[in-house]
Amino acid sequence: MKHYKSGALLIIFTLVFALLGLTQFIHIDFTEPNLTIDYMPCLASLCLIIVAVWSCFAAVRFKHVLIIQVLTLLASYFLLKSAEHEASNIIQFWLVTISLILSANLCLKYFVEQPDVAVSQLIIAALFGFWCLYLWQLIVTVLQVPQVLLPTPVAIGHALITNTVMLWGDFVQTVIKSVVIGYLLGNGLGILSAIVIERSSFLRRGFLPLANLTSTVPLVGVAPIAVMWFGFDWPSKAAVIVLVTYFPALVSALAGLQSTNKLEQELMHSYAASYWFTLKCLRLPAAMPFIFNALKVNSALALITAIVAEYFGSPTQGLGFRISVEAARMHMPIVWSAIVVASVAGSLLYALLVYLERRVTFWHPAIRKA
Amino acid sequence: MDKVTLQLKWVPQAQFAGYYVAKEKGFYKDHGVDVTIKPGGTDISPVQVIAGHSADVIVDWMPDALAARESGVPLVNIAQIYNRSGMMLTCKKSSGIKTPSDLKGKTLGVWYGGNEYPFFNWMAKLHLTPGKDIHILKQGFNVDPLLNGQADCISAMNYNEYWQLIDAGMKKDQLISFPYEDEGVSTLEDGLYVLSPNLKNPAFVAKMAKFLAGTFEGWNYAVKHPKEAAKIVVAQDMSGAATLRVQTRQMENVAKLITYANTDKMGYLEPDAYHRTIKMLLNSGQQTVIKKDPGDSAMTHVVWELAMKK
Amino acid sequence: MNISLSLARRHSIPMGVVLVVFIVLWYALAIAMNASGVIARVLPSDWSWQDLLAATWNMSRPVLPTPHQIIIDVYNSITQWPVSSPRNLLYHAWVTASAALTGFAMGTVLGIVLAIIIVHSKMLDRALLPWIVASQTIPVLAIAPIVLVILGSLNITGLFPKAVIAMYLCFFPITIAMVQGLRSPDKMQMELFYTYGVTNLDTLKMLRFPSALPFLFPACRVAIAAGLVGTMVAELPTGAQAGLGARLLVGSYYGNTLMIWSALVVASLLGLFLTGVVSVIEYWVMRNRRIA
Amino acid sequence: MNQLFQVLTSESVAELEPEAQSQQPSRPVVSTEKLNVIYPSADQPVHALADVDLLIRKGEFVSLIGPSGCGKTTLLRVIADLEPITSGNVLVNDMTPSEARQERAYGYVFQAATLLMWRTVLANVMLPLVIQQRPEQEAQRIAREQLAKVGLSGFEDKYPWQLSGGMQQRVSIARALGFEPKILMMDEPFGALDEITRNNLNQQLQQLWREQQRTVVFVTHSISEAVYLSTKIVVMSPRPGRIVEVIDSPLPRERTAAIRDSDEFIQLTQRVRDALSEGHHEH
Amino acid sequence: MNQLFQVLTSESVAELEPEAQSQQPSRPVVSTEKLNVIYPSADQPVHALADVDLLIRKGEFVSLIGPSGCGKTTLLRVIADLEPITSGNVLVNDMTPSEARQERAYGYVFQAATLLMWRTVLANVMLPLVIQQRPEQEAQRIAREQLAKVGLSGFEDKYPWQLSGGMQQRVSIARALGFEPKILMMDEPFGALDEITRNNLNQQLQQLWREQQRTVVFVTHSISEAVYLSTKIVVMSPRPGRIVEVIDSPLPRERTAAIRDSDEFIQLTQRVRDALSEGHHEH
Ligand SMILES: Nc1ncnc2c1ncn2[C@@H]1O[C@H](COP(=O)(O)OP(=O)(O)OP(=O)(O)O)[C@@H](O)[C@H]1O
Ligand SMILES: Nc1ncnc2c1ncn2[C@@H]1O[C@H](COP(=O)(O)OP(=O)(O)OP(=O)(O)O)[C@@H](O)[C@H]1O
Ligand SMILES: Cc1ncc(C[n+]2csc(CCO)c2C)c(N)n1
Ligand SMILES: [Mg+2]
Ligand SMILES: [Mg+2]
Repeated sequence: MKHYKSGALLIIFTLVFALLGLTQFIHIDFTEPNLTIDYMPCLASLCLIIVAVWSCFAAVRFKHVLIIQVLTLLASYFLLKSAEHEASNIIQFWLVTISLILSANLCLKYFVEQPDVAVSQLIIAALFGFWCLYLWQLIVTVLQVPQVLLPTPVAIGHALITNTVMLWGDFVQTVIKSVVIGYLLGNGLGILSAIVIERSSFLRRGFLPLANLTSTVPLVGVAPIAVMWFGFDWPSKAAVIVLVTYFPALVSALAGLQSTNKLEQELMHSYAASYWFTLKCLRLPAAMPFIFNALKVNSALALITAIVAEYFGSPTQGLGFRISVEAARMHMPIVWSAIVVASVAGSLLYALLVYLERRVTFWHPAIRKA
Repeated sequence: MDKVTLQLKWVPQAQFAGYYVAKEKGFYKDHGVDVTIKPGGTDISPVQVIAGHSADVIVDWMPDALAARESGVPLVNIAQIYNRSGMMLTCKKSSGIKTPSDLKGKTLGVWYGGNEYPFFNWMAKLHLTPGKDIHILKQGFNVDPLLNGQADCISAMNYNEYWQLIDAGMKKDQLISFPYEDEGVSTLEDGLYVLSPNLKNPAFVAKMAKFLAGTFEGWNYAVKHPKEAAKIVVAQDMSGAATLRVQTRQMENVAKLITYANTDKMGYLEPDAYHRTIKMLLNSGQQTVIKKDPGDSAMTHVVWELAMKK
Repeated sequence: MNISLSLARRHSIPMGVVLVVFIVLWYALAIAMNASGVIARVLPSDWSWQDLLAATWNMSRPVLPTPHQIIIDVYNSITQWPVSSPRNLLYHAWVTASAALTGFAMGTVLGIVLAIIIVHSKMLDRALLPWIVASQTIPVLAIAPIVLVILGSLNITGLFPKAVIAMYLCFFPITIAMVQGLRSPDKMQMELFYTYGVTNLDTLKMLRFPSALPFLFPACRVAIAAGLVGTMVAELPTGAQAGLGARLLVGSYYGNTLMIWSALVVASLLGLFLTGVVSVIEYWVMRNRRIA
Repeated sequence: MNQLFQVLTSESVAELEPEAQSQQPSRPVVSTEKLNVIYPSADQPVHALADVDLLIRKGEFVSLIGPSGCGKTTLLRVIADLEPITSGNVLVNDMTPSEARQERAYGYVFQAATLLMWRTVLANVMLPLVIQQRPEQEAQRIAREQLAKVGLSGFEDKYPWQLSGGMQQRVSIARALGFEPKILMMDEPFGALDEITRNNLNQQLQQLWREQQRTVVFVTHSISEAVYLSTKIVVMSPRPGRIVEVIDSPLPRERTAAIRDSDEFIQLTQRVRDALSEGHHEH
Repeated sequence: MNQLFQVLTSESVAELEPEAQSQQPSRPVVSTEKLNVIYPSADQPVHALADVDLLIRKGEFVSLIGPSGCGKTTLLRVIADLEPITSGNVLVNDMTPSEARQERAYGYVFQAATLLMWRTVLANVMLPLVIQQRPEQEAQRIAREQLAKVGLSGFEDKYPWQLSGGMQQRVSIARALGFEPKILMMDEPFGALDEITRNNLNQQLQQLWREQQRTVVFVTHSISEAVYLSTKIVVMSPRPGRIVEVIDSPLPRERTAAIRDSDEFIQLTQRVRDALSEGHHEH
């Protein structure tokens, strides 16, 4: 009975809204004997009603959740189809939409209760993203938002497919050249400096407060200057990225190197271990969680910085270039497809780092627990 | 009093002096309109603004406006302020460029953001393929690439960037410029555009006519009194970067582009110029600006005629 | 207070040395970077090296301005114009700060609310968190004009759209830190409250939130700095309206490097000031907690 | 009316004469029947408690003792509704543990003091009272009283980190006593302290318990602690966790420091040790 | 030649006949003379050790016992060159502590196990051997041997956090023993464990010490632990930290579990307790 309780309210609301929506789509015109029906929304509400009724009885099994999910998807398809023609009966339309959202929510809830965490985590995030995109599509179509303001996800997807070659070139220019090089250099230098500075308390005391101060400086502001100094191609972007990522890497790595507790240091001291051995076997491993934190923060920062820097001057390629140029040409789907490329690249980099972090700092309590 | 919102394309500068003058000197009020002037910026597209119904009328360049039409924003030109184009390519003489054919193998700074179409048209005419024969940079809206030796030529407006180079210490004889007007690739610059569905509404047309009348009066005044116009513009600049000397000079140069000022053809869009621009955009090299000839649908004289009657 | 004083004393000499080295390097770099431009455009044909030094350090359109030029420029702009004038950098700092603070306030509220929701709902924890992370990989500068136009079409203009961009950057560190913080009470503390038979709200109020405070404040410092960047980025596309971002852009537009650097310096000072304010609030709120 | 009177007198008699009470069994507070707790696990489920039958009466001081991992903590947590049971029955005051928890029947003292760093000592002790929405004034009064009882008057406005470990633990005891829970549960409350402080606290706890007539369930590793404090010692053994022996203490309710040297004490200690090692060798 | 022979035989005799050794004093390993340690402090310096004179001979098992804050840890740390001294003299094997440390004379076992979480149990035990640049093969062999001795064979490839607290502490003991330090220093190594595991480990430690003939300096809070393990018990008292009494144990070197019930054991326990409370009341 537990699964029933958790979604009971949702199920009831789904049913009520779907029923309300359904009845309203059948217009009975008393002056004329024949009745007209908006078929698509009717089918949508029917699907939703089935979902709601089924949910009352279905156990939390993968099979059942799948069936419910498929029905909900069907409903969403019908709804979108009717929106494309015209949403004649706007209030009823939104009633069905709300019940659709509720049953989508229901599906997600069921997935959460799945025992296999790793799989359900992926499915839930993906489904949630899907529903957000769906609602975006729906709202933009129904409210007839001009394409130059906000394109639909379908248009963006289309632009993504038709401009693959161009976007690939931009990706190479921005991500492979500017970001990867700047990111590796910035973080590498930051970590190396941390190791150097850590040895000298004088440098540590002199540098650390200043390095900390830089976190309050809007460093992207140097982008126009970097373009002036390092030219229009990727070196200027890489330079800004180095600057932006250097200090967080330095500060975190330093904190990490100093995070070993006194006992561990004294243990090494009592063994008369050399500095390099202590660094290799104690300080660096202990610093890894901190370093990975900086790497993760920096990954998003590097990408955004590269794109900002391209606004101030670039060769005729690059994601930032594409976004600004196509925005001016009012090709918003292309703009958004470039944004998609950028954030997919960023998310993948982030995911890669999370994966590496799990491998490298497997011993850390926060990761052990998960 | 009718309310009108005008979206400019760029930061407050003498390029837009006429509108500011009309507002400050009360010409708009005299004609019974209350005008709000929204300054623009690098990435504020007036087209987006008007599509989002945040402006009634925008200042735009014709290539940009026609491209927007194809993206589904039905812009129509109701008046053309600038009869001549101020855009040009300015090169360092030391790079050895004397004629357009010398551009081969050089690095050229180009303004994007809707301003790149005439350039590509020109290159197509010269049979220079971007990326192969010439190297192109997306130039920011400043002249540093030329000063720092990063480009051999840069895009410049003859009323603005050219003088920035001079202010930076370059001598006139160190520079050579190729005005697009002379190269036969000029397109129509600052014009006033509205959404065509609005024109079906007579009240809107009347309102716009009043607005045009005020605008023309403002421009006529600005052309005659460049110093005063510059003062008004500087007062409008919230960034505190505009200076009187620069803006006065810009106003004087802008005046040369408005050849119809203080005539009864002020603001009149010559159909010939309109069609010439369209023809150029239809075959501007690899960069397709517009694919379909809009015919006469992107222009109207209705509002202008109504304005001139007053 | 005593501790921070002795801390300052311990740090002042090393910091001073590092700063001096930094400034010397700066001046040296200024010579190197400005020399070619100076030789080409400023100096007469027969120049000595003293002329070169003087010229490179006082160039009017330098590639790299020197510290004293920047300081003088900032000082002049602050002292020679009334605070309400667009030529006074304090005016621009205020414009930026007000949007950044509004955005920061909205971002903090949003961040905390999101964190509370995530901590209490297993579903949203899994559904929302990955997308919150992904949202931060969307380039702000790209969406800033879009946001400005969309909000503009809803008749929302002025400070608020900038604040929305700032909020977009602010809420993330706060959400992440608060999720961590709200989960930081150890199992025993949670069980203690459980044995009292308490509601979720009470646990939130009396246990989770106070435990999250040490996480919240550092995140606030990060967030307010991010909010400042967000506001400045939002000011770029709007061009020549007021604000430090606009100064940056206009400086770039007029090729006025000094203007860019001054804006950057004032932005840094503003960032310092704002994080300082957060730190003071933190000190005040946390004065009764153990100093780690 | 007559009945009521009888009840009243019998209760007050019990309070006045603790000796009498230990003879005549008072009503059960906790009773478990065939209690099983199995922790599911990837490789092999852990049988933490197997067929545990336990009866705790009102006013008893029950110690759970046994080697590491024998399920002492688990048993305590089951009673306090912190752990679900796999099979069997648990009744607390004739309710389920969950209901008893909702009725705020438990005061739980953990191994560490679990004080809230941001609250003063007084505010910490007031915490459960505030949650029960007692009036501020009353809560303060009770908290001060309890603090006085554990010898911490004058420390009300200090913060937990300004106290030593032993003092912190006393604060947490005061907190658990303050809202007069029907059952006081303590899981190795003195595990982290040194012997001398520990003996001190044992003595104070003994006194408090005697004065206030609470039912206490107490987990410890220390045989002498268990013997010194308890009226009933439950010896457990691991894998699977079960009760080996329940030893009723022959010692008087009131225990002085001197009692540690008495023969009875030493005998009882030995008996507990035997029971323990028996459980240890069994498997 | 003759001399050398004599030395060799006398050493081997000592090893074969532990009894004989305890009679005939072997050479001093640690000696302190008028040792003072004062911790500077903002308000008032803490006199952690005052005029401590201590002699530890080869093969002895010395326990330091005393109330919290009496300077046990400080004394241990001074010997191990972890703390600078304010005045006085310390000699370890006729060297300064720092030289002795460079010669890797110390194995130090802290209260917490201090294992590196990112190394397997085996790699943790190999750590000091790797530092001494022993060949990989040999280091592995020794580590496995030591792990077997503390009863952890089969756990070589586990990570520290996969073991219980007691097992972790045993790993850290194996680590300290592995590189055959001349002196084994242990600061409350069993403080975190329960009585039964603790007794077990005590027994194992006793056995190891007997077999390997190490010199051990051991800090503890538990009187019975000190009595059970030591050949010499150093009772300390605080403010300022100093030695109250040094008690030589009359118990035989080999100690079984049964010894805990012997009269000698109980007497010795009482003696230590008296010494302790004397130190406690003195100030
Ligand atoms: N959450 C859990 N999941 C799986 N096994 C558990 C869990 N909690 C306890 N156990 C196991 O259950 C058994 C009993 O544990 P419990 O904590 O009750 O022992 P204990 O007697 O309190 O031991 P200790 O004296 O060490 O505190 C142990 O074998 C333990 O490993
Ligand atoms: N780093 C330090 N700075 C200042 N005072 C210290 C420091 N370390 C120890 N002390 C003080 O020195 C005295 C002796 O401390 P020490 O740690 O040696 O005691 P201990 O006998 O080991 O106590 P415990 O049984 O609690 O571990 C204590 O009063 C302590 O407060
Ligand atoms: C209507 C109009 N359209 C486009 C531009 C863009 N543009 C062309 S040149 C230049 C630099 C300023 O002179 C800029 C921004 C403009 N200014 N006005
Ligand atoms: Mg336990
Ligand atoms: Mg100690």
